[in-house]
Amino acid sequence: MAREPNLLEASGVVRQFGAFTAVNVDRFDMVRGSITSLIGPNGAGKSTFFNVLSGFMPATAGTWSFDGAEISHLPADRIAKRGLVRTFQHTAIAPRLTVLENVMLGAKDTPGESFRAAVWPPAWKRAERRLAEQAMSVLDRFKLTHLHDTQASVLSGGQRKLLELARALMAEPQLLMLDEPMAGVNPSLRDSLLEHIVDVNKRGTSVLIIEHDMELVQRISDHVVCMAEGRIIAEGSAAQVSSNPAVVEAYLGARRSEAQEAPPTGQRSVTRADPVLAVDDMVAGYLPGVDVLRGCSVELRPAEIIGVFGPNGAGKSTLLKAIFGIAQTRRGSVRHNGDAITGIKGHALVARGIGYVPQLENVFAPLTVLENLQMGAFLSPERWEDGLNYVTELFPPLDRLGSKRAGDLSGGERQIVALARALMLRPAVLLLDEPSAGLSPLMQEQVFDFIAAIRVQGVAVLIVEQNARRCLEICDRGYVLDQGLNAYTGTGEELLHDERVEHLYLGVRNASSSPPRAENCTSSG
Amino acid sequence: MHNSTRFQPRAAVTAALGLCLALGTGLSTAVGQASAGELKIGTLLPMTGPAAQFGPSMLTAVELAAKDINDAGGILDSKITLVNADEAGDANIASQALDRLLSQGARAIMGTGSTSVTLSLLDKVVRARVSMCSGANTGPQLSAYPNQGYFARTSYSAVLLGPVFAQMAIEDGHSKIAILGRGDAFGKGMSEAAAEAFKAAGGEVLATVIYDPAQTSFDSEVQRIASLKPDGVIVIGYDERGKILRSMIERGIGPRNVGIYTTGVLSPEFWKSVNPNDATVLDGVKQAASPLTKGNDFAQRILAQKPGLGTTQFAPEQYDCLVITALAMTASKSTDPTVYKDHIPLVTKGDVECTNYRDCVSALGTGKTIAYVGPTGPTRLNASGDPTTALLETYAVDAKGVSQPVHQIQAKMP
Amino acid sequence: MDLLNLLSLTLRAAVSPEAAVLALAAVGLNLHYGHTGLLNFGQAGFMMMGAYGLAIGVLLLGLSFAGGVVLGLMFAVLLALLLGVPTVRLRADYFAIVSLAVTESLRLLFRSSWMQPITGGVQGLQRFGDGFFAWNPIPAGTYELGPLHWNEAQLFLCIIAWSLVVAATLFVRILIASPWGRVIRAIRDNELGPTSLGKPVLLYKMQSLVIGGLIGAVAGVLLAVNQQDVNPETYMPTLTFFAYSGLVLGGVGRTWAPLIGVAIFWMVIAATDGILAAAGGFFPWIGAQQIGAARFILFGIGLMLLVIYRPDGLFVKKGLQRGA
Amino acid sequence: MARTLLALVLLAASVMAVQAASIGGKLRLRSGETSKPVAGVTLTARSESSGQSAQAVSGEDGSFDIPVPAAGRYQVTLDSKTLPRGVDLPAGRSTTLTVDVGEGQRKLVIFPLAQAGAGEQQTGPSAWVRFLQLIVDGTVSGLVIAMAAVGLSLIYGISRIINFAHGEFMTLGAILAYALSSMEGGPQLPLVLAAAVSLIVVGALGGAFGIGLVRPLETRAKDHFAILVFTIGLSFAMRFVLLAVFGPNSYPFREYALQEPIRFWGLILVPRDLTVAIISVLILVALGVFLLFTRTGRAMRAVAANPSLAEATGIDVNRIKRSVWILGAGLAAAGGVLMAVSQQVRWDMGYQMLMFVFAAVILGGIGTAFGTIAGGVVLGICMELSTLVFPVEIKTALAMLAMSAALLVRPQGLFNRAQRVG
Repeated sequence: MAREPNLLEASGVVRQFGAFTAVNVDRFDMVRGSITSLIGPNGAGKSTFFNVLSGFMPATAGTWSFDGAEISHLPADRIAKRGLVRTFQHTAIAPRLTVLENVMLGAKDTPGESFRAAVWPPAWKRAERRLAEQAMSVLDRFKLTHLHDTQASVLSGGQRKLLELARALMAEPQLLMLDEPMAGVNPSLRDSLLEHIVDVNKRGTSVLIIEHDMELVQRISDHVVCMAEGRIIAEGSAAQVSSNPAVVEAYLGARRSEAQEAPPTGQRSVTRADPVLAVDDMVAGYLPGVDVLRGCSVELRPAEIIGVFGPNGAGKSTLLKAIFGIAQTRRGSVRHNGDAITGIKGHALVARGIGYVPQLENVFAPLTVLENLQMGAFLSPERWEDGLNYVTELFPPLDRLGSKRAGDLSGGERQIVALARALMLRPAVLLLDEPSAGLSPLMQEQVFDFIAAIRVQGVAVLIVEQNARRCLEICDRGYVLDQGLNAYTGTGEELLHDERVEHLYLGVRNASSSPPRAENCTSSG
Repeated sequence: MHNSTRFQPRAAVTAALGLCLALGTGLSTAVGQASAGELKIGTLLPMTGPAAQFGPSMLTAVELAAKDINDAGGILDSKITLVNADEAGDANIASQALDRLLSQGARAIMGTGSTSVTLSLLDKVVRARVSMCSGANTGPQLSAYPNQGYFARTSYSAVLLGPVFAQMAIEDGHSKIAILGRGDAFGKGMSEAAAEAFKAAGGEVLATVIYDPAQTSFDSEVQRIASLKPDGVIVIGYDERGKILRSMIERGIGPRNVGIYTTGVLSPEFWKSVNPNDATVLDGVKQAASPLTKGNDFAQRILAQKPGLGTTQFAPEQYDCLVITALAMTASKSTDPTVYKDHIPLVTKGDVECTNYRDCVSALGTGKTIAYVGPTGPTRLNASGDPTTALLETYAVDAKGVSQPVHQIQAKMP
Repeated sequence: MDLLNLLSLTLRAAVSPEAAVLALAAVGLNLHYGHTGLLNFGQAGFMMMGAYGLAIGVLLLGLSFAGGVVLGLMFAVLLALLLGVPTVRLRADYFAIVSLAVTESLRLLFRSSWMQPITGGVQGLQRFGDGFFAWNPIPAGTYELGPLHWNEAQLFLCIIAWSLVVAATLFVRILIASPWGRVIRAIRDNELGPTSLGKPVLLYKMQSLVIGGLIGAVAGVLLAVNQQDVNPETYMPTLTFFAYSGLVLGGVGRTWAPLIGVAIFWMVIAATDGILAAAGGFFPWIGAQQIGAARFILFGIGLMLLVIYRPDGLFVKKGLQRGA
Repeated sequence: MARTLLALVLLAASVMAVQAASIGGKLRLRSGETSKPVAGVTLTARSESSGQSAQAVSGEDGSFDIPVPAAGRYQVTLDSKTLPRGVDLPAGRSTTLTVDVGEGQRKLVIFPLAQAGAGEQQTGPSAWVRFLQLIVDGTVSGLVIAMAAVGLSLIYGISRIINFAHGEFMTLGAILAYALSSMEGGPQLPLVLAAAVSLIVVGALGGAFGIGLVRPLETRAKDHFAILVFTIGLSFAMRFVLLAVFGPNSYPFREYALQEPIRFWGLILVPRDLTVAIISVLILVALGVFLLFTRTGRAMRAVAANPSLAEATGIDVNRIKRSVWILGAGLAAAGGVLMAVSQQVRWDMGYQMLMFVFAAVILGGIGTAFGTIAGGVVLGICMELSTLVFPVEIKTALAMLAMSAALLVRPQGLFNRAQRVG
């Protein structure tokens, strides 16, 4: 009986967090034997969809089947047993086991793993030796053999990804689901990781990847599915999807027709005043030994709007988190009005008049909206009244949200509350991490108009933003990061019409794979 | 499991080796050989743990007894030195402490403070062939234990003391009583014995409520008894009785309108734990216990020996334990437990009655058999070390909170 | 109390049956927490099940000694299911207080007069160990080894107890070295990994809880036989804390930690008791009460220092390389 | 086996006075609160073996004494004709009683008398009143448990640490208050003042402990096991220092010692328990207001919800954590004082309360102050209500088992929002 053409079929899959709908996919099919990539801007619900399919997160509604059998009711380990093995963005390896043991863990139906057999060593000694040899050969393929006897905890970020992939292969899965396999992997390892994925596919394992690096997606994917705001907005070959206007808009924001385009404000003579915030050659990261930022420098002058762009994993968010002491700054310095503030505690920065709105979990869920705003004015309660009027005037919807629990708000409402909270004390410097994520187009307009407005009051704003196009319209200057380094910089106007920005996001790139230097930027229309 | 961590086997092995070497060399001398003229007596009493409030009173009694015995010339011309250990109300710790006392050459063990700890040690005591005597264990379970004479107790078994409460209630003409007992060997045994005796005499026991000693509040139990409107209430417990009596008096089961009968002699300050502002609060509460005013008013001597003692509960009984053991050694002219253990019951039921160690020793000197009657009163221990008779005194608390003796009651067992 | 006597006392404590009982309980805990990550604070409950199973089996049901032991082990399995099914998926510290509270409530039930006909209530049950001592091949008499001396019954019990400890340690070592053990240790480090590879994590955790519980039950049987008495006051949470202290002293997760750690821990407890009692003589103003309390104060402070400066056992300078 | 022993011995343990054998007792007529002696009633004792009988008449104080020639079994009958008018044995009591008299023993017997037709005294309060009474008592003890548990829950909220020494903070608070207010030779301060001082001292100690010892441990030890064992060690150390210093006995406070109970709708409530309940409610409401409406209170809830965001909002997270430790320890001391007022001060009172605190925290949901308070009160009420069906002795055990059953239904606690505790 010819096997089903589709290995994985899902219909009507919904997942909600309170009022916020993270995933709402009507139909999703994955062809057997293919490499399918799942792309989309941050917060599009890719990871949530991934977790629901693999059984690690219960769905609010919907059914999906694997290799013909319905699995939506099965727990995660039973789904994995059927051959659907997934990896994790932050690698779920066992640090206190050796590398070899980690790989051997992957094998299916190992004789010694049932308790009855475990008690009688002869029952599994021989099989264990064969398993070890098999594991060693997998390690050879991944060039980790020399580390087989060391504890997995000593591996670097990239090596951990390789180990997790090797372990997944030991289970000989029918479908391998990879959650951002390339995130945090240094370039030298990326290509070998890529080859392994392709090699696995050749040996008959279908692969579903969540990945941001468009260049990789185009190189290896047979089929690409793009998600935005929980829905699938485009499907097809890599070329079709990357040129699909809906996808480009999801990534870069709507390309405004000429008329709508506001006169670029960027043309004001760039005042050479001292920078209010200067980041110099910063190296930062979270896990020991894994540097996300590998030497990035940014300057922000008073009453200036600076945008920081680049594909996901380029280190945009890490830059803001490093400034605010949430990520570890390992080298380089940060100056505010000339004084060094590297590594200073967050609350001290707020006292110096620097506001910050993180990308995720940027509201206090159990507290009401009003209480969230009061937290914004924590340092000087006497300015509470003035601050409240200021933000409600900026964001009228705040009035009716007053007593609601922040946790029950929709994505857009949360974003507004987070922004308002950071503005309560009218900070001189504002760091915004993807302020437009999850907002309706109308709301996005409002946010960008508002950012342009406060700039006039002398506030310096540093924005990390996916919605590159719309953001560039109001930016004086923009920095484009790629793999933790400054790729190139330019005024808002230059970058708005620069092909490279689009290519960087959507991976359509000319021959050389290294990021283009500022000097050879093409000026094609 | 090849863990490549920095485990230093060398350090572990050298430490263990060093210890063995130190012990191996030159340790052939017999352990704890008592030098001539010094007789070691071990005490295993509850200095910590749930029964911690009785430890100091019992230890002081043993110290007082040792002083009296040494003043009277000691035992077979060697002086008693005490070796103390804490049983902490924990079987493991008590067992380890008992090992220490035995290794230090204790010829007799005074303790323990609770029936459950004694039960957990008896097997070891019998196998180690050492004599143990407790003034606080009242659990009936101990009578049935085949202790081959190595265990004796001067505290009255619940079976003996329980009916005395029934009699006190009957004498006051009560026909419907309730009993509130602590949920341990002491409380349960006494409650059941009292209830049986009262029913046998034709009375009606409205309720026997057993409470959990670790309980923090007793209001609902007292309320249940109050609602049954008894003529009299028997309360069997330790120092939580302060809370219980307060709760009873507040709920109208006061000492005047409803008879209150409780165990042990309440210390002169006990009323403070019921109502620190009113000394007359316990006026009329009746108790039954070993006589305190036997000649030298034993409680004052204990308090003189160690001022600031919270209670003198079980002090008379523990005092008699040591004296009886000493007399048994003197009578059997040997400090070897296997020999003197059989004399322990005999020295309490001989012909000549004597009330202190000095007189008893001189009586023994003239070849007569003696019946020692100490502050606990006559005990006449039987073969399994239980007192068979009890000369009890009933007391009533006066207006100043001091327990005045009323009359004596002779309780007998076969 | 001269020094040699003190040393002989500590050595005697180190090899005493009480130490063996605690060591065996610690072996169970090492499997629970050291290898599986199950923070079980109810090991005293498992010991109680073993002990009461034996006593009830022999005294009430007239079973042989072996029959009583089997009943005790069955009780322990029942407790593991009662405790494990609802709570084994809880976070570690949550599981700790739930296991502590459930076993404490069982202890209070066993102590109540409501269950007195079965469990003997407060006074517990006595005289059920003769079947064990009947198997004693050693002829009567006292046996000397340096300063230590036992009678035939004590010697037999010591030998059986410590050989059980060694057997249990080796059994756990074999288990942990097996593929089953590999999955268990992976669960300890990060549950998501094994789940994503198709391993039924809850089943493994339940199996580990049952095995560790059975080892605890055997420890309970030994404790009961050593005292020929079973009563609820023995199985308070302090028993579990003592076992954990020994385990932490030896280094959680090490194969021989339970044996070495508990032996040293019990020696320290014995030594402090001896030293303090001796010191009592020199400082007359310290009452016996203070001496009794001093020992536990030292135990508490020792535990605090141990956890700060030697989180991975007395013999390891720096900690195990903690995984991210 | 124990039971048979008891019966055998009791038959023999007939309690006897020092003189010749006799059968005696005291006849009293009980009406309402008081009871009067009944004189002039003749009782006869007839020996079963020898058939001889002897008579006696009850004297002025109602007591009678029938001399009996020898030990043995006797039938004692009360001649109901000689009873005064309107006085009779209660329904269902026969006029004869068989007793065994031991050698030279004065055997006591009882003949309860009641006003004829007075019928049984009114029985105890109706089931409904008793049910209500249990709920009242349960609420009082529940509030004390809530006071004890809320501090632990707050500290867990911001530091994910279950502080096993929480009980000892309670005991310390109670002992300090006792030393300042009621101990002889102490400053004899009014209790409220003494309690306030003890709260401040214990709170400061909690703050020092939270920052001085716990924070370095948090950074050093990756997992929480080390910190849990640390608090167990601290619990042992503190508890036995208190024993060494304060001694093993328990003492009540001078004030609120013994009071006339208030009676309404047939319920009985001692003013002391009422004050304890009212103070607890006041403190818990004040805590609620503080957490909901004050700046620092909200900051505490913010830090508990998301520490890194709180830092980025301008809240000095470490300072807030320290103030939560201070607040938690202060609440523990307050719980200790209130517990000591309703019961007594003892060296291990806090340790004994720990089990109830854990049960309340798990029932209500750990980490949320409101969930824990509700959990405590529900636990207190369930414990008291269980005495309707089960014996009093196991109400503690039942409370704990109910708690673990609740976990089956809602692992994160009854009143807590669904959050991942698995």
